Amino acid sequence: MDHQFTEDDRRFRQDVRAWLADNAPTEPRPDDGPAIRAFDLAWQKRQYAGGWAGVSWPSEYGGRGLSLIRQMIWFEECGRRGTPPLGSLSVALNHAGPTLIMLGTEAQKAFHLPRILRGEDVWCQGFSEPGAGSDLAGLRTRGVIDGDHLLVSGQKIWTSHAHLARFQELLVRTDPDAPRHAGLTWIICDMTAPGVTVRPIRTMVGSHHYCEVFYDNVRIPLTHVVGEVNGGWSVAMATLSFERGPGLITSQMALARQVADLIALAGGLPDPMGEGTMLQDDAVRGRLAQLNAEVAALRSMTRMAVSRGLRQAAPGAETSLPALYYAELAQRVQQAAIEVLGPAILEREGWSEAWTHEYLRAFMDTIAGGASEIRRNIIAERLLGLPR
Amino acid sequence: MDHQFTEDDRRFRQDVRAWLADNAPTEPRPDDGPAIRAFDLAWQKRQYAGGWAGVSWPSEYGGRGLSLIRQMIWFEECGRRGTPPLGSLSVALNHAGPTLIMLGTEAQKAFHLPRILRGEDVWCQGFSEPGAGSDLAGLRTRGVIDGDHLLVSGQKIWTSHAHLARFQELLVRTDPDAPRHAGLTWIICDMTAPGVTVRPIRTMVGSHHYCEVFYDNVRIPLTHVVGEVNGGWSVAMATLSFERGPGLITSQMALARQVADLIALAGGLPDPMGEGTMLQDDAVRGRLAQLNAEVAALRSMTRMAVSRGLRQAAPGAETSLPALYYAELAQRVQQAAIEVLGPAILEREGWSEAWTHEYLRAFMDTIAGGASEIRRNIIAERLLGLPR
Amino acid sequence: MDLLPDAEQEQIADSVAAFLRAQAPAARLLERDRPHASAERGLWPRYAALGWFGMGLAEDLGGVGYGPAEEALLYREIGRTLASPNILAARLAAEVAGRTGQPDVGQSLLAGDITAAVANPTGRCRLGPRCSGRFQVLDADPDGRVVAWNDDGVAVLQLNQFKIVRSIPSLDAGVSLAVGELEDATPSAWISAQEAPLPAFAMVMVAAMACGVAEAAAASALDYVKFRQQFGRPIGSFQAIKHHCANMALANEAAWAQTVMATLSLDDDTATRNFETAAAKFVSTEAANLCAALNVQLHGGLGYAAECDAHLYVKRARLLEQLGGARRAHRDKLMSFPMTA
Amino acid sequence: MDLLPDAEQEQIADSVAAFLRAQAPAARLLERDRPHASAERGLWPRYAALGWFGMGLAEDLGGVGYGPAEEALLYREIGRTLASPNILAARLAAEVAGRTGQPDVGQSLLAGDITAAVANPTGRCRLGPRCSGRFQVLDADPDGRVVAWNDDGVAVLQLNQFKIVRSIPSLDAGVSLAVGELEDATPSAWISAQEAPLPAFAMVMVAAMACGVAEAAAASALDYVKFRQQFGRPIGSFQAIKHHCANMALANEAAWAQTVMATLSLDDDTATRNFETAAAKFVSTEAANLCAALNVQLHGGLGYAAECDAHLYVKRARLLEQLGGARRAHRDKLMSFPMTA
Repeated sequence: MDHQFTEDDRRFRQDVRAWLADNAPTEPRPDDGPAIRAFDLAWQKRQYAGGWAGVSWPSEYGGRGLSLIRQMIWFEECGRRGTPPLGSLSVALNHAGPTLIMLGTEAQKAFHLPRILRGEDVWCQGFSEPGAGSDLAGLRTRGVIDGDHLLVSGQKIWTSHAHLARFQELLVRTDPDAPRHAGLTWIICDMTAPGVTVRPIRTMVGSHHYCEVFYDNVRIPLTHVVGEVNGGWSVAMATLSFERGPGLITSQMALARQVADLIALAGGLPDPMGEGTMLQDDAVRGRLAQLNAEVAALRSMTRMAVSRGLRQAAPGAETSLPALYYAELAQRVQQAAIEVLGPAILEREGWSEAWTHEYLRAFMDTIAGGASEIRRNIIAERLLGLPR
Repeated sequence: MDHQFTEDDRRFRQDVRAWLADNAPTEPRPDDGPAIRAFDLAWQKRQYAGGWAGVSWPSEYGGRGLSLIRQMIWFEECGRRGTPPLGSLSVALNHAGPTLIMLGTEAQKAFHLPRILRGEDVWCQGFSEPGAGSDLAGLRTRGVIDGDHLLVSGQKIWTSHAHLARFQELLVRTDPDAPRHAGLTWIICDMTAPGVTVRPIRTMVGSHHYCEVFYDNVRIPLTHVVGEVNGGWSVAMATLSFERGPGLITSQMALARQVADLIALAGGLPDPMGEGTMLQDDAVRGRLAQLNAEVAALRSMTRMAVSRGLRQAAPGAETSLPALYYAELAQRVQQAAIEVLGPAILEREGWSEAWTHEYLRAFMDTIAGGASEIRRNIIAERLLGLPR
Repeated sequence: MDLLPDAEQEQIADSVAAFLRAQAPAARLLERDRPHASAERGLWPRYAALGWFGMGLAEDLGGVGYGPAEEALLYREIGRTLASPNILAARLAAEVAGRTGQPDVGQSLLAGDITAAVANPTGRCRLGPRCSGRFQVLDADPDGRVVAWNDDGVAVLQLNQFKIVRSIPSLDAGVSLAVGELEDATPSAWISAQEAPLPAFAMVMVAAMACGVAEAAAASALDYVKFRQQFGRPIGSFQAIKHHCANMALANEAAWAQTVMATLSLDDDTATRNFETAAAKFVSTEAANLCAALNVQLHGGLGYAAECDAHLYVKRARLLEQLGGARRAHRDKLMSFPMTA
Repeated sequence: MDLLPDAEQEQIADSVAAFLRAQAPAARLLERDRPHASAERGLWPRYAALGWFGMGLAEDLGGVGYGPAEEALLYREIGRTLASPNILAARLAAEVAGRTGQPDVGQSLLAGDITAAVANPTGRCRLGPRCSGRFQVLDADPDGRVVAWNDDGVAVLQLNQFKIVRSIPSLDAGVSLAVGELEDATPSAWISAQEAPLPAFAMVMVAAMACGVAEAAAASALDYVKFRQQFGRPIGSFQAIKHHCANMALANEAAWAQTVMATLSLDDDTATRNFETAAAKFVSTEAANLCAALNVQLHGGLGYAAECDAHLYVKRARLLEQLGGARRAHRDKLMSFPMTA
């Protein structure tokens, strides 16, 4: 047990910090539309040019080939600096990339990994369907083998950034007669292929985050299958477990920053009920103290996860723990923000808009990537061994 | 909609209040053992002698034959005065009495109701078994018809006050071949009958509240069956619904008093962290304000239940709402008490002991009479119509 | 003592509900990015024709002569379909006008000829014969009245008395938001809380609206979980979902029961009235926030979409929570439970 | 950076766990109404023989020379079987004796020849070269030392320096409680927090004990729900029960991860150390209270019985929560998260 970093790791952190000081974007990230893609890819390109893309990705595909700890340090420093979120590159960097590294063919890796690291492609994840959300194995989008292609027809929904994406992790049913979890295939879909139609959906925040995607006899070469045909379930499970990996660190750091910002805000806001500031209200103070303890615990949980990751080939069910803790803590932080802001939470302009935006956005945290109810089932069944 | 009482009701309340001022016990209620029974029965006898026993019970059996509103007023004034809890008479007054009034034979009513009101008998409830707690319909204590008697063998557990009781509401399986909920019979068991053995169990509070009861070929006359042989499930459901009726008012009033006491206590306790009192801590103050709002809401919920009771022949699934709200609110009040008391919660002597005692006792509230999980199932399925 | 509505009261609630479901269902707010003030405005003469603005006013003030009980039933329905909180402003302004010798103004308000808007203080404010502070005005109408209240009383003003009025995008797009400041402005009418307990009345009617929001969100969630299938069965058959629904029912029973008690306590002494109404505001806005959030959660990805009405309840619940001050503002009123008999 | 124990550390934890499971299982506390102080006392020479009191002390102080990491693993196991919190008192007293030039006393403490007891302040207290305040002494031994600490430092005293010492029935019957007062008493030894960060050390070891309590309670609940049948299947197959168990696992992961971070931060700067240890105390005692209460709830009627060990965890969790001050006491330390790298 040791929380210190090696001398080399510390030097690495200093290097990261210095580079970010000079290179992190200072212009605000756009809120909606294709400008998001341009912004996110430009920032990724800059990282690649600086030699910081894919810290723990294999060097033969453009990564740095460094340890998980260095990857963590990179994300921590990004979080500390307040660099933009992974945003539309989250699927590429946190899901697709790690999945291909572990399970992709040589050709898939050679083609996609450098493109991802160089900031050329946005990816999206085609898992959920209108009838298959929490029950992912109930999906019905069909893939029929036709020579050396798969012919895909059906519909996906709640597909984040599909309207911005060039490629998609697409999960389809290739054997309708097999049991639910069997008969699925994970394939890379080119979103520009004929037959793909994307309809962006506006969210409760007011911007466009996710989409419906329709497939009308879309032809995808079988060489784009990752893993085996009909072996897609285990590939998808690997993909989802990566989602709960180091990518959480940027969210965790952002949350810690939010609590710090809230404390600073409360220290400056006059208390309409009393003489002092909001922070002088013991109830506000106690609540923010508690949230600070909890964001610290979340940070410790992600470091515990990295510590486990150093000994494991693939992430296990424990990765659901920090993911669930983060999601619910993020919502508790928003509750506290509302208590501090008071009526200002109603105003979507000026300094309060960022809080209102985040309040609304955080509703997604307990839904996307596995509803909290499903995450609790996973913890109970896979981690604790309770009967189904 | 009217929250006022009639002139007659108000006069009734004044009479109750005046009588309680002169007659409510001032000596402390004993904590354990047979002294509890003596105390509870003596207080009930005094009520009967004063003409206050069974306010809403039929007058032909010694009650006053008044409305549910008057019964509520009686309990409210008892709560306001801080009279002792129903204690060992709770089953007799809240479960057995109402069940007999609704479903008992003339002979059963004529024998038992006056005895209950006169303070002659303690009753207990023989429902739960080692293998049948939340799953009440899974009980296995057998009742075999032998001429004009039932021969009962088996075991009950968590039977409150069985060691003090003369009679028991006993639920047994009389048809082992019938489906789970059929084949049960509700019968009045004389606890002094040969073959009944009682083992008191100490609780986490440190005193004896409930017992194991063993039945070895206990002969009970069939005339003691309430309802029909093999019709015991519906009788038991009626019994349990009464549990959530006006008897809750005394608990609700006691809880309101606890919050008031806690506010007074916090107003006098110096804050070890600051200059003022604990009540000057906004966090403590805010929490107590919230609890006061919630005990007020609980009071309103019981009045809503009485309002429904005025229009219904038998209580419905809504009665689970105030019962569950009470149980969880009681535990929240204890949490707040611990925050106010600090280390004093560890001392089971002097002024803090009542709080420590109540903290431990309140663990029972979400278990006995239906665990919170089961109560939520009942609300979801019977009140909201969700599928089983 | 009977907290349930009688037959006449049930009929009032039913007819209000039927009108709002047909004319102003919650889903009307889905079609727009910013509210169509004119569409909402178009409903005012119809509200007036139904007697809503004067429902609880005495007949000598031009009202219908019902009391707070009937009005609580009205505002609960208003909450349920997310109808305008400004209905309450008009009702308050009408009473203030009537009581301050401005019967013509009162009559115009009751008839829906002029509107009134809620002005919610955003920080420390002073209301009285002179008014100061920063306010959020809901769906401000330059020709209408503006109504502000706090614990001291109710002031009726004109929009042009507010300085630096500007429109701001609103969390709850179902109402538009204009922010303005009063600097020592003289209201066209003012009634102190001692003269008439209108601030407590306003608080409990906000609570009633919150009950309506809570119940509508819970009903929406319940409908959905009975219908939505996953793993081959309705998700409402899963125990975690059942318990969420039970929690909503529990919160809503507490909220409505307490709101009724508070409504009926408006005639009681000041301490009782202040306690009961603050308790109602607290439990009902907690219920509204809980049910609205669970309704989003239970709808899953759909619940997060603007095209689903789930978010409308989330936003309205927050608006109502902030009207007249959130929980911190009423802490002191709740320190002593009078346990009325 | 590695928050998991290495092989040697795992071996230490395993051997401590094996010893405590055999010699001092939690269930030993079931057999008595009041604790058998002599039975607990009888274990001290064995703890000493295993090197527990000196595990983290430097070798020049007579210790084994391990560090806080190994000790956190030790105290977690101590918490798991509800072994005496006074082990921590002896360890603190031994370090104070060693650092203040009393090697003989230190040696006797390390050998278990004399015991030490925790003295927990119940209100405002002053600790330093002169000590005042009211204290709860755990399992007081007239021949042993008494150790009190607060944010200022650690004081070692004798029981006879406390005035009006009397025994009081304890919420946690696993330890006896004596209440006494100090009036300007001179401790036999005193070390300020500036000289050595022992108060932070004590806080994090209390947190480690709380982690042990939490994990033992959760494990007990998990075993029970896998075994207990209702409605024809193990109750652990019901989703509400599953989610309770998941909540325990979640709280415990947060508690232990943060306790490890806090343990390792003891060498960091003061602000970091104070923040991390206060956070560990908070999340670990929350976890202990949650798991202990859920363990009772999931055991149903049995959980409420004195003969079931579920209540033991409830009571120990509260004791640990109060040691060194509950959440309010550490609010200010938590206002700034240093985000150490």
